[in-house]
Amino acid sequence: MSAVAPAVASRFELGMTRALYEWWLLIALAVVWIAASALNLIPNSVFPDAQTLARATVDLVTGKVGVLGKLTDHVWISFARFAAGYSIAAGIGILIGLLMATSSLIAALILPILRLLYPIPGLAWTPLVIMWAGIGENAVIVLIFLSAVWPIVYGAYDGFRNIPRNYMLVCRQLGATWNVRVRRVLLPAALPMLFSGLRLGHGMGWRAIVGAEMIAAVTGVGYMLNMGGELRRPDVVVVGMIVIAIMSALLDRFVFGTLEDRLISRWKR
Amino acid sequence: MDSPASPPMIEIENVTKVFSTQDNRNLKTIDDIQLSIAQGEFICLLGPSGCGKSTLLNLIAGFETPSAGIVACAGKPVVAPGPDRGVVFQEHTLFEWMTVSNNVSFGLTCNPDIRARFPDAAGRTQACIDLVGLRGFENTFPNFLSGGMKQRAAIARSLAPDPAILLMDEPFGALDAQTRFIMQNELLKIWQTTQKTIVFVTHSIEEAVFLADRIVVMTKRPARIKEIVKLDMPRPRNINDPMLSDIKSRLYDSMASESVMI
Amino acid sequence: MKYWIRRTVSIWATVLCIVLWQLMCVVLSIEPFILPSPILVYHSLVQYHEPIMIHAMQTLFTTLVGFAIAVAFGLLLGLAIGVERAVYDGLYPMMIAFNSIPKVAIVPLLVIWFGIGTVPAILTAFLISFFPIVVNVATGLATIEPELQDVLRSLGARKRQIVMRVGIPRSMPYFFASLKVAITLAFIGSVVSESIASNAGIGYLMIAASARFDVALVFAGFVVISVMGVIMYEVTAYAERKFTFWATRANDIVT
Amino acid sequence: MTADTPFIKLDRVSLTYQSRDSSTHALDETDMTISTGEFIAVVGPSGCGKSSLLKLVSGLHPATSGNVVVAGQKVTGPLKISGMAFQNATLLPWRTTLDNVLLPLQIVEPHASRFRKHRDQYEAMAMELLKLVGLDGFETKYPWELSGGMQQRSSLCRALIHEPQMLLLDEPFGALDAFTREELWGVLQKLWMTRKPTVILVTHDLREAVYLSDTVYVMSARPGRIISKTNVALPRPRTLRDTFKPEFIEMAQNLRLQISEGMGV
Repeated sequence: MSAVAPAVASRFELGMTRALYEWWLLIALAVVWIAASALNLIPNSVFPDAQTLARATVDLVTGKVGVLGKLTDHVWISFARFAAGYSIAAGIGILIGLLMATSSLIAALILPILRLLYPIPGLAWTPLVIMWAGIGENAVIVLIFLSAVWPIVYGAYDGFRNIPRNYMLVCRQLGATWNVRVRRVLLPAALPMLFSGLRLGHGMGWRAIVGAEMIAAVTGVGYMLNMGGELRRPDVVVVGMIVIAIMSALLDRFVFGTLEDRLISRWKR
Repeated sequence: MDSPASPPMIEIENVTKVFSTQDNRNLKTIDDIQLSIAQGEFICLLGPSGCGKSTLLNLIAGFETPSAGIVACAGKPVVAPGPDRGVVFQEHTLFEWMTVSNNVSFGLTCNPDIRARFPDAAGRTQACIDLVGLRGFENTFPNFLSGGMKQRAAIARSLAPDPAILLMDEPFGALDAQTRFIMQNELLKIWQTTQKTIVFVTHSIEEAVFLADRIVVMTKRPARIKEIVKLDMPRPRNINDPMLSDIKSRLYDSMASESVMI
Repeated sequence: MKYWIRRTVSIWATVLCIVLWQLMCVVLSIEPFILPSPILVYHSLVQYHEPIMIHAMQTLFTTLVGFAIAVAFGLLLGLAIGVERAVYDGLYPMMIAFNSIPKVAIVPLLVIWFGIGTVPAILTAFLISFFPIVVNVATGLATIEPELQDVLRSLGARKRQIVMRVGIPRSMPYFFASLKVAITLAFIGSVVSESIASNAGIGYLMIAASARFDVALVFAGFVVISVMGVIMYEVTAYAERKFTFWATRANDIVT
Repeated sequence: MTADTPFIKLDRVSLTYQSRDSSTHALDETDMTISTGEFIAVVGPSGCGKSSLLKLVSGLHPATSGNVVVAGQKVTGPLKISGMAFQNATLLPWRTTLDNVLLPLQIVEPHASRFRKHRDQYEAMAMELLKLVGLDGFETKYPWELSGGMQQRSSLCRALIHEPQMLLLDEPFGALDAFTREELWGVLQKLWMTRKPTVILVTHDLREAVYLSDTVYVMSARPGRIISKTNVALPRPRTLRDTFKPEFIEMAQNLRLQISEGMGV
């Protein structure tokens, strides 16, 4: 790159070079896949080629594959279920974490149970939840809750527990009111860990939703994906996988990423 | 001990502090300390690490209560922490999520009584920031400041509610030698401008000799007063002063007998 | 005495929970198809111990095979990524993308390729558990203190020597810490895969039992899962303590 | 005290670090001449390029312009005749103290190829060094079983085990408390007086610099430049009591003033 080139062009070039450098494997794989599709080297019963995948996407979006319904409907349903289960998990998780951090007695009572339940995969609850809540909305929401709540509890507990003692001493010395202590000191001080718990819980909940819909629902992206498998349609399965990956990445990047930039990255190094 | 001319600002009378440990043993950290500190005096508490200097400071601040004896400030016994006694710690002092100016104004806005006392909180905040030499960094977050600047901000915050007493717990202990020297000079300037009474905990002989009116040397745990060294030299002090080197030599021997070498 | 109580507090808490559960079932006379009492669950365990054993062995087998592949693959990939910058650059975006796909979503594809049964379960266990191993091994290699590298380079050490003498031993605590996570994930992977697409294994057993509304057997499956999970975790935790006892800085290890 | 032939010579050396979107001018046109067996200290404000100097002399980083000559040869890559120690002891936690000290011998030639056969001999060498720094009896302990001061002692042994001609120290005692630090000055002085390597010590602590070195160089704030050179003519071995003598204090005070001027305060 020449030093006299205008800054804009050189930055663009630099960006392109870097992207190429960092994404070479992905780009290479995509090229191989497209080339193999063009030469009809991949049997569609094993992995969809480019044309099939594109057609499947269009068909699913427009709802042409009758039994499978419309992709957009599934996306919305999955999203709504996730929002419901996750909000409950966030509310209850933060509350429990806060209670544990404020009282060592509560912590001593809850921690052993938490240690016991945390390692149990959210989806292992599926058979039980199906029996209690039946197949459908409630079961999926409960399963998302059960998957997402544990890291949130731990995040809140760690966040509120690890507030440096000096912060509280400063508050006492300056005579800060209870309201000021909670709003301006305790919450912001706990926020980084609390937030990382929420973010981890988001990932866990999102992973659970697919499995939960596969087993315990008749709508949603997970259900569509499972049906794709049963209908022996690799193209449908792959579309489902891509949609899920995009949804989760979008939520993580845009919702949590933005919140983190706004609330934490400004001051935390 | 010679009695100060004006009535004492801080009076520590036969104070003992005993902590009970987890296995129900009693640990005496401070043993029968008697000390009175005059208004406007600069006192350094000097002693080996973990000897109970900080406990004594916490007793004055009101974070701890004595097991026996009385601590009084401005004639009133200390029962709780209060804005009349500003505290500066070694670390974790600034609220990371607040800018410098929000940190400094925190003490002026955190309860209604204080808010009534300082109607012009913004002006007072700016004055304190200027005093510690942080003008231009009002909107910077603490994590983007150097160690020395962080401590400047912490000093400004504790000065904001205009306390009569400043309690400092090894405030420059985490800074490098150069910065520490600059900060010591800065602190003396602030002390001379504001006329506060300062109690400063340190384990550095050099620091104590450079700063203090009186150095209170403490024994290892349980802390007692080993000796009190009075320094009359004017400031800024010249480290070349042969008087100072004699005192340093003496303090070194005094301290060495109290610490366990590795 | 006190120390002894503290060490065993989680056992006591578990016992307490079971007793409370039993009392609750008896006092409130809860219907067994809603919540069976611990005694009923125990009876179910005894009654069905033979099929439970067979299914548990199946799950153990798929988990361990998947885990073994993940360890071998994860270790190699982690070393490659940690040592070679170009491999890191090329693989990292793809790993991030891969990690954001819930692994369960791959099960239907695996079923299309390999049919229902053992292979998808093993592959799910593998796919779900290799990621933390890779990340940890690479982290251990990539975070060698720059000063230490200076010391070694000033002695004329070649890259291979730095990796062998420092990099690999240094990444071992990270590796063993990741095994604890990976074994749990592998176990999750095989159970979940069994629940969706298998005719054997504890996951399948529980789904089958719930279809027959045999609540006690579902709970029995739950108990078996917990016990197996705890045992596998403890074995890897033991290996960690044994092989990397010198790593006291446990808290800077990525999990 | 020192021989006449210059062992290290810096001739108008500049160093600029180039990163993706910025460049840092760390050293500017620096000249230095260090004799064989001399103990020099470099002091200056934080981030003034003191550590860069060590990287140049050790050959870990090439100069942007100018020449670095060590032992009569132009430096183009790592020299293998230097030992290094840093503020962070960087001992390997899976090796005992003895094995940590032996590490350089497993890497540097000609020792590396002979190491297995002559292990006993090398261990005896290491034990001798450990004894010199007062660590005999701790050779089978792991680094995490040692205090900070002891770790730093082992780090010094590791830096010296292959009998380097040159010892490069980057604030080696910066993380220790005052008492331990002052005790280790004595240890380092003893090591230097027995082994006589050429030492470059980078430090913040002016008393440390005066206590230990023959010559103290003061560097200016970034870009670093040598702004003064002070000979310390105090007799050896020096003791802590010497640090309270007027000539010692005066020297430290002068250095402090020079640094303040270099910072533009």
